[in-house]
Amino acid sequence: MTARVLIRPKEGILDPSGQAVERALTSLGFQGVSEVKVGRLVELEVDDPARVPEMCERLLANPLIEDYEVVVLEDVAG
Amino acid sequence: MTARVLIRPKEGILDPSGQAVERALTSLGFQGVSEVKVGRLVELEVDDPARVPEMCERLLANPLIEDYEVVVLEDVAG
Amino acid sequence: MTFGVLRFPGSCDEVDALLACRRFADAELIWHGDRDLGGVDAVVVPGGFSYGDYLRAGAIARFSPAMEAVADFAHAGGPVLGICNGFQVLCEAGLLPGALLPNESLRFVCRQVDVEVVNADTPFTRTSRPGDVLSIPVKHTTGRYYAPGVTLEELEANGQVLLRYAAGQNPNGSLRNIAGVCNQGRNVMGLMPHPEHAVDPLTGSADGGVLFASLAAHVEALVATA
Amino acid sequence: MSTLAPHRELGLTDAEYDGIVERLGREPNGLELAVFSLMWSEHCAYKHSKKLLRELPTEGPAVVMGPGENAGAVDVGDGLVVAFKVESHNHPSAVEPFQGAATGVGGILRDVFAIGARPIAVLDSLRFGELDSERSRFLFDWSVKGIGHYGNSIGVPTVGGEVLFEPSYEQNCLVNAMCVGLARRDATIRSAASGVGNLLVLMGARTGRDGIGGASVLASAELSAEDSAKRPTVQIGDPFEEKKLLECCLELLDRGTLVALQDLGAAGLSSSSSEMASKGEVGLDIDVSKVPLREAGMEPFEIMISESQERMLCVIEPGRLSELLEICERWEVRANAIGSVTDTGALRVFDGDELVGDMPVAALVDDVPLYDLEPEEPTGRLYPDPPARIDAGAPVERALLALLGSSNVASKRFAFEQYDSIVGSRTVRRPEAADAAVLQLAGDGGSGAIAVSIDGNGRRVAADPYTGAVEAVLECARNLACVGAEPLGLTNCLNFGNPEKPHIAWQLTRAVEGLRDACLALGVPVVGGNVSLYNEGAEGAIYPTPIVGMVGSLPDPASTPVSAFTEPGHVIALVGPFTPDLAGSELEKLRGRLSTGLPPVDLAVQAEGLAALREAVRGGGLATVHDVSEGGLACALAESCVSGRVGASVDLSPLGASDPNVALFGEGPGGAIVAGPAAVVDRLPGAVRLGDVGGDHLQIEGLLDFDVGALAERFEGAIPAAYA
Ligand SMILES: Nc1ncnc2c1ncn2[C@@H]1O[C@H](COP(=O)(O)OP(=O)(O)O)[C@@H](O)[C@H]1O
Ligand SMILES: [Mg+2]
Repeated sequence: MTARVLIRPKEGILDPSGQAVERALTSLGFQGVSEVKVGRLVELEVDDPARVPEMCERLLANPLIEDYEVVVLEDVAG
Repeated sequence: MTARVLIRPKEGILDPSGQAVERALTSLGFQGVSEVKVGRLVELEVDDPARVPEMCERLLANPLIEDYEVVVLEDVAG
Repeated sequence: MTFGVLRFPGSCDEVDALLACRRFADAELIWHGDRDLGGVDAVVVPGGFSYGDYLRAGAIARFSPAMEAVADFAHAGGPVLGICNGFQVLCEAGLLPGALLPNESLRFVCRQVDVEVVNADTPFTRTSRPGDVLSIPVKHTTGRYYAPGVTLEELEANGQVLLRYAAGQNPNGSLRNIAGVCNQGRNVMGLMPHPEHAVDPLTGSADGGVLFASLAAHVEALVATA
Repeated sequence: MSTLAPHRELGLTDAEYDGIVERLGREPNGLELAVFSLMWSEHCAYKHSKKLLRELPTEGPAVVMGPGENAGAVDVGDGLVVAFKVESHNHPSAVEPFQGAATGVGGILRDVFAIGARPIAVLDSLRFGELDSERSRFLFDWSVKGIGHYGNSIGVPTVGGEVLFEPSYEQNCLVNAMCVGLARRDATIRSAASGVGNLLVLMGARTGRDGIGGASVLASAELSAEDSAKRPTVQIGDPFEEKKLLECCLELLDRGTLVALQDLGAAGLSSSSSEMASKGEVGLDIDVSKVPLREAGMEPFEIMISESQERMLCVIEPGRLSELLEICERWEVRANAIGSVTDTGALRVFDGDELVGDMPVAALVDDVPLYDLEPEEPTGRLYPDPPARIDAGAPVERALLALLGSSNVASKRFAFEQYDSIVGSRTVRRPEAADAAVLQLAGDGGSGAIAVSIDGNGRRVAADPYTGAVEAVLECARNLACVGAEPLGLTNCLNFGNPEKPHIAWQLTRAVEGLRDACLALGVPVVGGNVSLYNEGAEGAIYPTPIVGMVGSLPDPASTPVSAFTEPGHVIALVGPFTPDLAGSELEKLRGRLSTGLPPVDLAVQAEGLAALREAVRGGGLATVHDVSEGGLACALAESCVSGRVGASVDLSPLGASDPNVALFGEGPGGAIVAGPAAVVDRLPGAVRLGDVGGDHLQIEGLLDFDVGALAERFEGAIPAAYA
């Protein structure tokens, strides 16, 4: 099965990438853009999706600075 | 509205991060993990979600080496 | 007194660290796959890009067999110094508080900076005095020190902030200009500047020698009182 | 591949195709055609430049390896050799600057460790359009990030380089990278395959469809609107993989496990294997089914020409395979025996048991069609004048500020701070500290140090290809002399337009003559180099841009002067045969003109001047030495003030120039400013005393008076401002 992990910077921690993207979008002329956040995406095939949260805790995310969200996709065959 | 952009290395393009994570997960004892891909996640508030693909083409993704997917979330209030 | 310098796949500054240590004591390299630290008296976790720094700086190296041994060594009170990538590894391993985030500039920065000794009463700084200014280079992309507000207060209160960037010289946006911290037990320290690249005036400065000299003095003193 | 004349699609002419048929004695199959098209491309075969390059002097007492090996090497004494080479990655960088520049660095590093040398320094030479162009800002920014990414991650310091901005590079930027390595003389290895029955082992990354067609399509054709169609061929660099590969190869060499070693570059397995076979005058059998793949369903021809990065090929005796595999495993490096050395003189490609290609090695490598250039001196102007930025009548104060703030003269700190310049503990002079980077060898068992520099000024070569090329060599040698180093060898990269055009052929021919004459005059051998042709965009060819890299040695790194003025009271003087002129200068460019022709250079006088400067530096006691280059004497003085954050008072009247603009901003080879105690400076033969260091202003008697802080703001702020 395919698991998708969305990892984003924790609320309240300075996210210079997000800010830079927001500035760049605005200066490219895109109006009405705000709250840009840049994070990481990890996608993987796993036999046992129940173990993905543990993978996140141990390796994929650093809980001090990042939040994560696991989405299990039914064999989307990425 | 909140737009979520998932950016991943194009099929066939070398993904060194994905390889490194795959090896690390395996050596941590997680069995049955494969096809790990590491990409980027961009989330933003936009007035006009129809313009997000254009933002991807011009800035958020590098169309030479990355594919992107846009998901519009109805005011999930990130 | 013998320093052990870890070597991960992707380490870059391990030989520099080894040579810097050897100016003050014996030193040897420790292979990442070895669980046995070979009886060294102090461990240096060096700079570089362990495992390519893919995913997150230091995230993968912390799981190596040698790092498990280093954690045991640290828990038993052994002195451990993490430099740059080594600092990141020690934070990821939970041996030091906080985390290193991408520089505010989002760029790699290689620059000689002044850092001020905040606490000279530790195994890493004992040959310096509070307020001493050391000229040491930084070179990193992920060096912005972060810890939650309460943690920062605790660090300050406990004297765990050992080094601060001099006014106007913070190269990465670290909170409270923090350049180096230690754990509560004061036997584990991490810093972003590279003291191993500041041990010879010919290559820029010898101010970084303070850290190695302090560690050597610390271990000698332990041996003397043992 | 289309069925209509596929050889043409692959860039081969009809006559070349007939040549292949003749050499094979039959029609080539698809795989063979693909391999030939790459091996006979400009990039691999140097078909338009090989004859010309034979003119360059390649011999000298210090030469250990000359052109032909993966990198050149010179003896630096104490049983040590220094290997070095420069290479271009222009077209990949124009398409994808981050990966293009990164893989450029990765490629040149492999060339150096392929001969058994540990890379100890990288330098880069970059050319872009003007920084007011968004595209150029993007290309510069991401090329620098890419170079830093690779060099920093692999732990090789980037110690120097140069970057210039001219409209002619707007479409076709230049990204040249140079690597310098160090080896024990007895530990170097060559790439000649030998020993029938020995095994061919592929090490490193798995093979994907990276850069397929890259060598023939990306590197040897003009960039055009169809570039987007070539996009999927972008190669991705993985410095972590290369770091492991590097350490692994050096350990294998240290243990004497290998017979021969070769990197995989352009045209991948095809060129590396056939070149190894050609050098050893043997044949090779390769089984593509043994090559580990990253992607399913790759065709044999794709495996043969893939340009996947971070791979090396070696030859070993069969009995040592297990030893090799063990060492590779320890470094987590993949290794697979994929073939063997034969006495057939042919490169035979198998897919399992099936023979899918059989080509004489000589036809692939040695017996390649070479073309004579048809040079013709142009009658008209080739390049438009650059846009004017200041009036010809502008006061000298304005001119100085404009020059210091112009992207060519302004500080490149923005770039070099993104590079680790100190890892390895050899760097005694970092970027901007001196005119050349200085690397000590004490920790490697050597005495003294080496100095390295990379230089070239395409605009001056455009004005006068012969003299411009001479000046590139002189500039590089002068940068070495400023730190007291004597050149041991030279590498170069010839970045030019389409050589089939007569005026480009003329530029190339004249430039090579200039390089040759300058090398002969200085007694510096050319030990390697690279040629990048067809650098053209919709607006025409780039400025002809020969880039020169040099390695020199010096006895005592501790006494190396710096570019900065260091101490109030030091006396300032100008040394060397320097005749300033505005032709081809930065001031002329800002005024919106490009001259035709440069003042002639007396090479014998220049060679003497360089030797004298070197001896003066080696004599000791000089605190400051800085060469006069872009922006002339006034800019050189301003740079030394800004670097040292100290002023200077000088009087240029002893130089006797009648036009103050020429005295202040005129350019030309041969000049350097020096500063130190009066007793030291006054002793220098031919030194013209100009004034002293002190105060916080740069005062040029009767002409200029500026606060050093204001100069610093211009000099240091200009490039960051383009990104604000
Ligand atoms: N692209 C670059 N990469 C690294 N260092 C650079 C780069 N461009 C300039 N530098 C450094 O900046 C300093 C000044 O550069 P430049 O003005 O081009 O020197 P020069 O006039 O002697 O050729 C040198 O130390 C050079 O190595
Ligand atoms: Mg110069």
